[in-house]
Amino acid sequence: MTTIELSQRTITYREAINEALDLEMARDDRVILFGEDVSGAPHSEEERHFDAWGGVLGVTKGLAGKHGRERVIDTPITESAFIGAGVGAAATGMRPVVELMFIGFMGVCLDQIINQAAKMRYMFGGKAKIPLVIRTMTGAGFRAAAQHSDSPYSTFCHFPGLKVVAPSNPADAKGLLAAAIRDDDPVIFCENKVLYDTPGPVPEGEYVVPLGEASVPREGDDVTIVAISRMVGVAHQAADSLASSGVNTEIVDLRSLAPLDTDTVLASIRKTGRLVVVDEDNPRCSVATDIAALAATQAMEYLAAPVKLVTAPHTPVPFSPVLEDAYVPTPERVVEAVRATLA
Amino acid sequence: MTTIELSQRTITYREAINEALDLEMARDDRVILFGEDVSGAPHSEEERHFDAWGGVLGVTKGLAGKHGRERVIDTPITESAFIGAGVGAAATGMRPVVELMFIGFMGVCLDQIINQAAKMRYMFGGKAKIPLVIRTMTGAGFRAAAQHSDSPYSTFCHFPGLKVVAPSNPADAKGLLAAAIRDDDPVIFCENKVLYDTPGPVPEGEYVVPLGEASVPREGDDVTIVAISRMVGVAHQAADSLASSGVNTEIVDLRSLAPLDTDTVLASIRKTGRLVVVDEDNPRCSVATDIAALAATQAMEYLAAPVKLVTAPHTPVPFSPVLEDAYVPTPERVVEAVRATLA
Amino acid sequence: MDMDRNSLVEAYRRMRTIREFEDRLHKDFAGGEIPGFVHLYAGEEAVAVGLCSHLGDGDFITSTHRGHGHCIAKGVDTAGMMAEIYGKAPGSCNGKGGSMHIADVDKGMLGANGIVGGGPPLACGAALSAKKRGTDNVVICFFGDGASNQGTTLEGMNLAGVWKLPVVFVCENNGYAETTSYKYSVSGTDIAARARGFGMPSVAVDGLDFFAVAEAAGEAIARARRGEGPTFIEAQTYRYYGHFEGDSIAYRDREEEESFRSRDCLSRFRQTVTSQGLVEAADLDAIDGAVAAEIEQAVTDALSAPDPSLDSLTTDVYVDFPASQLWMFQDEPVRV
Amino acid sequence: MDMDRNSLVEAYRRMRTIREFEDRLHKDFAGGEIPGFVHLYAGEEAVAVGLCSHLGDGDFITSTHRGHGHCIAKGVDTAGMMAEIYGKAPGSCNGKGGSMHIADVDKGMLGANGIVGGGPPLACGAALSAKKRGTDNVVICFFGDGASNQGTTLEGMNLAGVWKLPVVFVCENNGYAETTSYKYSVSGTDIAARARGFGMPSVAVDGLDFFAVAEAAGEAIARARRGEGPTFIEAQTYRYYGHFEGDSIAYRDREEEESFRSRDCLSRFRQTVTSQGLVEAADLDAIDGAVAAEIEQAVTDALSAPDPSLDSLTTDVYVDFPASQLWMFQDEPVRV
Ligand SMILES: Cc1ncc(C[n+]2csc(CCOP(=O)(O)OP(=O)(O)O)c2C)c(N)n1
Ligand SMILES: Cc1ncc(C[n+]2csc(CCOP(=O)(O)OP(=O)(O)O)c2C)c(N)n1
Ligand SMILES: [Mg+2]
Ligand SMILES: [Mg+2]
Repeated sequence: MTTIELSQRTITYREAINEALDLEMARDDRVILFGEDVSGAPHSEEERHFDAWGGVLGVTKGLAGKHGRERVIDTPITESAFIGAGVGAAATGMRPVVELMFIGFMGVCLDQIINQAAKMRYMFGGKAKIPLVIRTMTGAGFRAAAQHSDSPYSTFCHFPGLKVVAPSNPADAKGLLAAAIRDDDPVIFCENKVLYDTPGPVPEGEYVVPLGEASVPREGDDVTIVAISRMVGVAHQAADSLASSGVNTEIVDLRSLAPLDTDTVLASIRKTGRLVVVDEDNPRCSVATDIAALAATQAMEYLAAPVKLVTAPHTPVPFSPVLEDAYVPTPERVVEAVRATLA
Repeated sequence: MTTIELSQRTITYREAINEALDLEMARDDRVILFGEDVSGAPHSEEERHFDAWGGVLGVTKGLAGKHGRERVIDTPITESAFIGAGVGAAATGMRPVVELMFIGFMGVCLDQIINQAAKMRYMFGGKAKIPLVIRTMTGAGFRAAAQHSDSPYSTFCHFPGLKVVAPSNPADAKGLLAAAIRDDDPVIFCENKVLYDTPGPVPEGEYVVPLGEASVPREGDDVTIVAISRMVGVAHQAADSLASSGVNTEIVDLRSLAPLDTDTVLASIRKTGRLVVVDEDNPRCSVATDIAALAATQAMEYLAAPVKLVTAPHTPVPFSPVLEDAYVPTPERVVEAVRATLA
Repeated sequence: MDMDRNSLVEAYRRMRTIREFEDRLHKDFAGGEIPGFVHLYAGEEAVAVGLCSHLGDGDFITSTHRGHGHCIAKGVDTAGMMAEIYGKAPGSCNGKGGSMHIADVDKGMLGANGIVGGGPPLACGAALSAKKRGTDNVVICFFGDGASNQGTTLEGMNLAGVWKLPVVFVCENNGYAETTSYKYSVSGTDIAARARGFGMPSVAVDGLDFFAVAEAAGEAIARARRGEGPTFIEAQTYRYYGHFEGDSIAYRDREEEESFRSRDCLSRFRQTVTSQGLVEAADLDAIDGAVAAEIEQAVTDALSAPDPSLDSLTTDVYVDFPASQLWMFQDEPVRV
Repeated sequence: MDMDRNSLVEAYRRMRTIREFEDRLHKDFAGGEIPGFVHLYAGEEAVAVGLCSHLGDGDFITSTHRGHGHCIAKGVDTAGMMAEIYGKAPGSCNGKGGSMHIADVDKGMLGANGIVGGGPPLACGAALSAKKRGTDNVVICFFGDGASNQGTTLEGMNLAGVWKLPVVFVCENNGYAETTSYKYSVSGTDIAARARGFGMPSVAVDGLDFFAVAEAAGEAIARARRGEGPTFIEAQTYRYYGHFEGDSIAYRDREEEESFRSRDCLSRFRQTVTSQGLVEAADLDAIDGAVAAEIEQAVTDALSAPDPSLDSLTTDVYVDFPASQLWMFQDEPVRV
């Protein structure tokens, strides 16, 4: 019989994010939150309309009730203006958490992220800091088609000045979001929408997972699988099935995509000599090719087999469920890739 | 005594681009050109104001005179609207060539490129085509600071549906631009502004360099340098200096960044067993890491030494000339990297 | 209104088709049959049809995430649409686009669009194309009250003005963007006035009144065809269902919905044409029956239609691209 | 105008400093001394100073590529600015930003900006911050006639209206965006009217008349400080030099320039204050001399200042980041 410890109570990924926001807002009144419908019904003073949505998938629900509409602020559909407002507020003493509903909407506001938030500190000779968090949703599998399902976090990783994180489970979601909010640099916080309902043990109270540190949720010495966000779960499924045929898989969950925990990745590659990278983002100029490049430049002599990538194809995300399921990397594809490195 | 053949007359990179536009406009009246000040003084009917600029660095100068303001059209500063107009016009029977002045401005219009131009064909089940060319300037070295000097073509390579080219010399500039205009897919055409005054032999009349084919401007069997755009020149300088100590360098000029000519790259790696990639873009999630990933996944067994990358640092482009010169990869850094692969 | 009987019948048929299509989706979504985000147009039919009844296949429209009504109004085949919404091979986009991306370029329908404000720049381009190709075709650019705040929309209005493009901007002010009233999101709250700041004629009409919409549309379209540039129409309307299916609609009141439903565009149209003796009620009833059968058939066919082949995952990305690079850096998965 | 003598003297000193600074850059650029793109503000001084004379260090401004005038008006040190333009270590941004990115956050100057339309969203943010921090500080958002067409600018106006932010939007209509007259680029040609479409008070003033600008500014800023939201000011002005240094200015006529120069803001200011006996001509002359000496010194110092150290290439990217990843995938170059 198992007893659930209080410190290990189980909540969902969605709840973990909500909790981190709640705690950080309570801790620091410079933290404010804004985005489209993050509370809901901003036009109405009626109680029955209050907090009508809490974001399109309910992640920020309840925060306006706890912290007031003065700190949980709905916006018009005007991403350039309000994400830029996040930058301007961050540069002048606030610590805003703004929501870019889906990461695929980056194109309507990218300038404020890559040319303002990311470059200001450098262009100003270090005389500015931008403690801004941009929360956004990634991930295919929601039947939401090409513009609402892709995961181009690689674009953010490309631009110096940004940090990028992508938690794979509720505890990391809570801890990394707290770290992102406390960080003095702009952080893109990528929530995988397919994980929102996933439960997991999450420490209560303040909990911080440092940026830039990968985790190794499964140790093994035959092969290293480096995975991101929802693909960590896919890696576990693959590892389970490989275990039954005696293959010991080590899984590295990157967690932070920028900065990368190169030490953990390289140590694992040096240990296992075999590398498979699993990423649901498109393959060109991606975090997946970065990991392969890391191996090729810094661990080649340890590699016993060619590196294997398992990613989405170089296509937009299709709508049809059968196609979308074929788009996202599967445990079967990962198993095959691992087997190829062992051949 | 040398005679210059007519077919090999020498013109600059700028003139080569202008010539390609001129020829393609003459050839196909669906080709139209628009962007900010691509002709100049659009408010005036006075002859003395006509064609006042021809683009900020004079690349399109004269085209309005030849083809009329009906086809060379100035725009307000409104990149989302006019690049999106390029997409809409391309989807409905025209073949527009639009100018995004500097590639660093992608952030104010990216949605129309990545979510509309790039995805339309796929989302519509193949029932649309978008024969659009977006001309844009890349390249550091112009003392133009962080927002006007970076080269994030990798972002465009990342998104399925786009093609990306980056010519390194006048002949390729002419031939690739002609190919881009004739192509039925959206193409991002990256002009390196530091090369505009560079002269080179360019065939007269119609001249097409197919997309997706790298060139090998220098053959050698000791080491492969894969380079892009202005870095091809840097690679040549490095190769010259290496030659004096007996190292035979092969240079692969990618020319097309998407699609990549993987065959040519892999053949060269297999031949030399050593790979150095030179790219002035930032390193994370870049074409440079893609080439390293290509080697790690498909040519590892041929590599006699770890892959070496020589790129810009993970920083914005600094203004100060001394810093900017330290930012851009130099022949010295390339030589060092090559020597490391030979050590 | 100078519409003949045939046009009136056709307009009714299209409005009725939209209503039937959307009501059916509402029902079937609740039944768990339909994947993804589905945004219904029910309630707003008079806007799409009032505009599109003036158009031919050579004219274009751009649309939004709430695109079914625009598609039907522009003549896109409902069987293909239904199959698309179910993600099936015979869908308008072969199942690759889904509800948010239904398109039919040959019919002049440039796609529903998942990006708020995605359409106006495209509309400018199609209009530029119409002009450069020497036609008198026009483009209708549909967007919402929420979208009227998006930079791309505002830029599009300015560009259309500068280039004197044959575009009619139609803001479907259905009161809300998701949960947010335009009274909050639109600074100044007067959307039509905003367009005047871009130097174009601008008018607000009762979007529940087909005839009011069609009249404003007729003038704007004629102006565009004459080469006199863009016009803005704010059509005040309402969506009967939630923002998308599954929305609990906690941000507005039932009474508000009732007050709009009591002015339902279809009932009013029927009332007007029958009371004026323009069309017989029996003829409209016949249309109702035919449309119901058409949609029933579309659902039946969609349900039994085949899924897209797995090969189609990597087709239609480009016109021309090396197949091997669609699975770049990896082995193409083996399908079993 | 209710400005006291000290304020008038200070306003003159700042305008004069801008003029001297820009004229000097014009000369030295022609001499080939100055790297990069340099956009001069000469001619427009009354706008920046007319606005900023109402501000304290706790108030913010956002700027443009043509930012020198805004910087000086907001009190940024000219020696640091000059060194920055030369890319030297003691520059305001340690040589990393250059002319297009001069900033001084402590002085409330949020940076020149190389992106047309980059400033308005930032201005909304600084204003939100001022509000949330419980201050009565305001933000002045400067931008050009060309920028008035950019989506980000238009979005910023709407957001400021919705959130009732203490922002004053100042469109410096100097007639041109590069080669393009606002008569072409601004549909409807009335920029101030456009702002009214966002529900905010909007006024056009003679931007060559310091007193007209300062008066409109005073009202707008007071309104913002009272928490009544944004105001729009279109200041009609002119740039004396080309779009950037090196521009042959083939798109406008010498006579047009002369007609603006004949109404020069500095001469008019001098004329007004001396004729009304508010300040003595001799005092203004003394300022002219002092300013000339200050700029001369700034140039001398900039020329002899050290370059930034090569190590600074990779500092200031982040507050906190692993140093090794600033040369990711490669060896850090050996400097000799
Ligand atoms: C750029 C962008 N931002 C946000 C969204 C999310 N979103 C989808 S529809 C919608 C509301 C649109 O409101 P409106 O324009 O009034 O159209 P309606 O839904 O009322 O028809 C929002 C915010 C989006 N799809 N694209
Ligand atoms: C997004 C973007 N587009 C284009 C440019 C190139 N550009 C720099 S300044 C300028 C003209 C700006 O005109 P205006 O806003 O009137 O300001 P002015 O130069 O007259 O002060 C242009 C087109 C840019 N820097 N950023
Ligand atoms: Mg709406
Ligand atoms: Mg101007």
